[in-house]
Amino acid sequence: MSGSEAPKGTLVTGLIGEDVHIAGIRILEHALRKAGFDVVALGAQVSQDEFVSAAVESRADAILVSSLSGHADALLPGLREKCDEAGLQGIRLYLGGQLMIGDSRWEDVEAKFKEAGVDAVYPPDVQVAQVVADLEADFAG
Amino acid sequence: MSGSEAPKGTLVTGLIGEDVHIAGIRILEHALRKAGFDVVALGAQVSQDEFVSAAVESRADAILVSSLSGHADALLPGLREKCDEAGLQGIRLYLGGQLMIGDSRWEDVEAKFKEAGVDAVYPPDVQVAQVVADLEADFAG
Amino acid sequence: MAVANKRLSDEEFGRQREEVLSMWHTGAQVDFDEAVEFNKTLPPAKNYARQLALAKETGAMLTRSDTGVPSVDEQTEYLKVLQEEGQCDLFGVIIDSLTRTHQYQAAEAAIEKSHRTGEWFLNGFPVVHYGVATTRKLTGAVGRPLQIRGVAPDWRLILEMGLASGFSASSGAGFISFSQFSKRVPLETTIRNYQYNYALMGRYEEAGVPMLPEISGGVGVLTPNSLLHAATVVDALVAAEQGVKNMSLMVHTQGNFVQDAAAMMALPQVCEEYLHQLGYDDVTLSVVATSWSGKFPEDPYEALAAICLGVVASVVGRVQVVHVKTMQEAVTIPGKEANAASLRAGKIVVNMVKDQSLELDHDAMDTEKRMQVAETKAIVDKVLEMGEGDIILGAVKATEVGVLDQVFATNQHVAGKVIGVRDLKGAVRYLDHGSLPFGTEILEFHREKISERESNRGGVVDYDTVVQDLFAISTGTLVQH
Amino acid sequence: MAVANKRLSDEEFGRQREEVLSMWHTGAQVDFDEAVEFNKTLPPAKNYARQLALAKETGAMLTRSDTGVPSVDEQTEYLKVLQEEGQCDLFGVIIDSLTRTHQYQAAEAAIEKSHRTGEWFLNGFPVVHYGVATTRKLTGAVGRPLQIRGVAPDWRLILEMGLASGFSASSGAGFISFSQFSKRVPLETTIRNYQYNYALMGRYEEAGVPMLPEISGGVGVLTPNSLLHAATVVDALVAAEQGVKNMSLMVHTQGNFVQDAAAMMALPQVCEEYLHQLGYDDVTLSVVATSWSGKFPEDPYEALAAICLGVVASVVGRVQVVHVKTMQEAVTIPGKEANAASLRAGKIVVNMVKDQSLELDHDAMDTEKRMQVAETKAIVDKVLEMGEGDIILGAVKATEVGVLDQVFATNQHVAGKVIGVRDLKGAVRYLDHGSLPFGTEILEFHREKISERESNRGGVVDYDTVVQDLFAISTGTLVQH
Ligand code: B12
Ligand code: B12
Repeated sequence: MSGSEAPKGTLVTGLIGEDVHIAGIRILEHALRKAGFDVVALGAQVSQDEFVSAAVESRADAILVSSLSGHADALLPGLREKCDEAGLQGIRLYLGGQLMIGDSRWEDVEAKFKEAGVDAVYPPDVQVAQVVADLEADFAG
Repeated sequence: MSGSEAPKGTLVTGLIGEDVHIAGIRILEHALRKAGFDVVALGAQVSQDEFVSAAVESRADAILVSSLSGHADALLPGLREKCDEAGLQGIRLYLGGQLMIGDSRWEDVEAKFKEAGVDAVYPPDVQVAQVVADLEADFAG
Repeated sequence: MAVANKRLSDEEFGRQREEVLSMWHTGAQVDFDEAVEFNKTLPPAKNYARQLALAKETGAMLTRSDTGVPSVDEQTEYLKVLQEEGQCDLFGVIIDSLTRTHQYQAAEAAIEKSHRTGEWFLNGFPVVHYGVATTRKLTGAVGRPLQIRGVAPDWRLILEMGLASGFSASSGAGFISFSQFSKRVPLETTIRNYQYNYALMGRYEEAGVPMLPEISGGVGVLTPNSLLHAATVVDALVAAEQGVKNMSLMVHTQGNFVQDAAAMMALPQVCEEYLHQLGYDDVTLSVVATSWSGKFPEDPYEALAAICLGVVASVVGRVQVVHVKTMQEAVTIPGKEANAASLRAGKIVVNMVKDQSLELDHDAMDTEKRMQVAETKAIVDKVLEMGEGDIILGAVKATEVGVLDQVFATNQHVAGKVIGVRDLKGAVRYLDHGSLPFGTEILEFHREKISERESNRGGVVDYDTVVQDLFAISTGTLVQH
Repeated sequence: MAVANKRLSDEEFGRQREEVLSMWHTGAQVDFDEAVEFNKTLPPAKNYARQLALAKETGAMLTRSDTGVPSVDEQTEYLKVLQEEGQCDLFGVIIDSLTRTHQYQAAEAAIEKSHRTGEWFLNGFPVVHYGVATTRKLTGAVGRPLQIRGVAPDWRLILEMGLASGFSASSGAGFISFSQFSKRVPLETTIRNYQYNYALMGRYEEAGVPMLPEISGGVGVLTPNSLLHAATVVDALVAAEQGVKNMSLMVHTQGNFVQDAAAMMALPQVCEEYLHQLGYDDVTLSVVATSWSGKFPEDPYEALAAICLGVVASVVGRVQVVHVKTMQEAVTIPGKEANAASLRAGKIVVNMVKDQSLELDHDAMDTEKRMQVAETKAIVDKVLEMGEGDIILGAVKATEVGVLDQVFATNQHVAGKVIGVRDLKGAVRYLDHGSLPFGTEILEFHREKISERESNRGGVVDYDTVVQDLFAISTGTLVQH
């Protein structure tokens, strides 16, 4: 994956659970494709199992989970374990959106999801360009 | 002062010190005149001495001091004493407007000015009709 | 079985009803006749449709605030604070999205966890969980009409529960719940479910209790108005056939005053025309305008300012209901004080603008209205044509080929070819009209408007511009040049 | 000695200057040549006139916030917070009203007491007390232009101190300081003092440092616009004669969008005409619109909404500067955070409305502008006639007979016959035009507008209505029917 034409990596994207806030993840997908990634976009309302099997099928390098409805706390834990079970050890997990209801401190939110096995957690005011840059850095070389 | 045509009382009104916020006191004067009081309106920027001598000259029953600039604290104390010196013992003193700078509790503000000899202190959200009713009650009979 | 726009027979309705009420154990608490009697004990001041009809008559503009929290005590407290400190005229109670997607067990767990920890783990009020008796206590706590809010492909049990519990209006509609709130459910299914919802309201109506659906054609995220209007008309016709006599049509403010206000005038006009054309002559339409529905600025004061501007447009548009979001919209489910404060701000804007009967530049307004009406008719006429006069049959076919479409849809069956973008003045235009049946006048109008922005920026308007536009307002401006 | 509109000779100016600078001991710190040099070291980004000229060229709209607290450290902190958290473009620093009325001793005592107790006992920043060196530290703390603010019959020492200390603009004008900020001082005196102020600015201008007066014709408390416009033109002509080349004209928003926006367009137009007519052809005019200037709602969110509406009107009126009051205006001298928050709200409104080049109903705007221009000309023409071409001689005579007048004036020499009242749409009209030289077209226009309100309420509009109108907005509506 280092040639200039080859994709920079394969990413599975989607909104977890019952979530329908699709605009944010749609434009991320657009930006990531433009930056040279292969994106398997699962869209709204994706279950953990769907994320995992899409990642297996596409031999994905990472899963990008979006969650805005405030239920990430209930819907995300367990995903890392399911990945491990499916043989996706070490696959990078990214999480972003408006994760929790109530005004918890960002550090606490971040820590909570990192503990659940997410590699990088993003707040809602992150710039699209920042996400792309981070992913490029993570998959450099 | 009990006949229906006789004035209900004579009131001296004005803004104390350097104050120019004249709208409030102007409409109070209008309402008080309409309610049957004699009003000696001194207008803006009235000194303590001017209040006192106008009250002496007009044999006033009360002085209504308005203050909005926030300097009542510096400008009002001493007025009661000047009244006493001028032979106006027991003349009723009313004070209203936006008296203090900063958000002091109303009870403290009221207490402070009552201590300085004011009989009744009014907050800025008082209704014109309320002021008239209070004065009518105070001068009934 | 193809769904057609025909009144549900009593048998069919009764059959579905049994199924619906057995979805969760609390369904058994709903007794239609008892519910009608209960609703009749409520004063007209608490009936949504009656208050809106009155507002239409007198020119009043009512404010509405939507809230939804998992605890019934807390939800009651919210409503009381909104009524007392927010002078709120109409209450929306949002149902959590787990309940909406029939995840009753998960919702129950989240309620239990919320109660136990004192924190909230559910994004709305789980009406099904609480059931009729408890929810009646909630609705009894305030003296003004309540609406049960949320959109879901299958909203039937929630609606049964809500109407039996003192709510007299409901959000949701068949097309939006298909296109924006589900992923694989086909349009036939959501429309069939909404036929049931409208039929239920129609039966309350016949029993002497007017019940009002608030119909939205989609979401106001960078979406040209006619796309939303057309879908709204579809649902209005479905509702009318099921006996609904009072409907509120929703316009999503998107930031350009002229466009927003014009939408508030164009939508009821065109909807009225179609109702009339298809023989539904006794329907009372009202209009509700929502607050800004894109991404909000994080700063609460900026958010409040944006909300106030939406209210200005709504008053210019002479709507009956102004929906007021809160200054914490970008951040979280709002607290009750922030909610009441936002409502007070909204109310003074309503009063100040209404008092002066503000009118915008007539030419701009006329053009905008005319175009929205023409575009909407182009779509709806085509839908009717495809359905040979049946709006539902037409809608199903039209959706397949993208004659009915949505921007940023969630459902895989939506063509999703339409793309919206702002013009130089921030009005939303068709960057790509996909398969919409538009003639050259319409297409040239949009092309022209977009090219004004292009000339101004000296560069092309494309999908990257769309991405910029999605952040409008949240980054401090309406149009990035 | 009658004051005429003639440039002050260097001798006369020098004589007065000595007197002025010896009013308080800090006056000795002012050295004109040194002050000019100091001002020249400042970047153009800090010069008020240059920034406004630029805004006029580019169509930018700048925000200004006014603050004034007795401690220099705290005042510095305020400005920094406004710049950083409020994105404030221009700073007004309000001078306390004890200093303004030359009560330097009392001010000193209040400063001392404020420092000692940590509470504030002074309603502004006492620039004279702090002197040049300290004040330069204050003005040096921010990177944008500063204006020294306040109105007083004798503002000369404050102005000397301010301009020497890094301020490049000043509020105040001869007529307003006479009519609204003094009680017995005759107009001749305030005008003479303002001739000095303008002459001082003119001399800075000649020395290469543009200094800008912000001219207001009165206060926006239920006052018909033409009354304010006329007084503004008077002062503009006085300033021009003394060599001022950049002026900002103030419009007070009073709640009716059409009237407010029309005022922002009518005032510079009519002022420009008179400047031209009297041979002052090289003056650059800009317009500043203030926030609502009547009694505010106590609730900070309602207050913020009212402020935002004023900003909408100001952007429609295409002004260069939007003055943004704060959500605490009804309550107290605002805290810096509330101030910055209000500014952020103001800024997003500027951006959102400016982006869409909003235009109101052209007919209504045209009529309103035309009437304001006609009324203003009727007054100013008469003033010039009475002065046989000399605006000052005319103004003095006109004031005596009420051809120049004010509503709720503080000065005993003001006729005070004019009464303003709101019409059905909340625009301020002449209920009584006193001795203003108006023809029948104008009088009928106002009568007509007022009678619309009368028909609507089915009752007479009189002084009791004026009283109601004084509470407009603070009670939640613009017009009480
Ligand atoms: C538009 C909107 C909707 C629309 C969505 C339309 C659509 N087709 O997308 C509709 C109306 C459908 C909707 C519905 C609901 N919504 Co909503 N909605 C919003 C709103 C106003 C804006 C969201 C948006 O479009 N943002 C624009 C995009 C571009 O930004 P973004 O999504 O944040 O994405 C960016 C980043 O977050 C990040 N990102 C996002 N995902 C990921 C993933 C990864 C891996 C990474 C790296 C980055 C990343 O990158 C993006 C680019 O910068 C927000 C409030 C706000 N933020 O202003 C509420 C909000 C998200 N909604 C909320 C709620 C509660 C709901 C509802 C439950 C109830 C309701 N209000 O009706 C339903 C949920 C239904 C469901 N089943 O999910 C709450 C969530 C509460 C919480 N999290 O604490 C919010 C915060 C509003 C509020 N204050 O109450 N909503
Ligand atoms: C309009 C106004 C002005 C106008 C006044 C025009 C005029 N001709 O009257 C102008 C522009 C001149 C002005 C100037 C200043 N103002 Co000013 N002004 C206001 C404002 C916006 C409204 C006041 C008003 O007209 N109210 C309407 C009338 C009808 O109400 P009212 O005066 O409150 O009167 C009612 C009651 O208070 C009561 N009442 C009043 N007096 C009395 C007396 C008695 C005996 C009784 C019983 C009742 C009573 O009855 C009335 C009817 O209900 C207020 C803020 C606000 N409240 O919204 C600031 C405000 C009063 N001003 C303030 C300040 C600081 C100033 C200035 C020093 C600086 C400045 N901002 O420019 C200068 C002062 C100059 C001076 N030497 O006094 C501050 C005062 C701070 C404080 N007290 O803590 C305020 C609160 C604004 C603020 N938040 O900073 N101002």
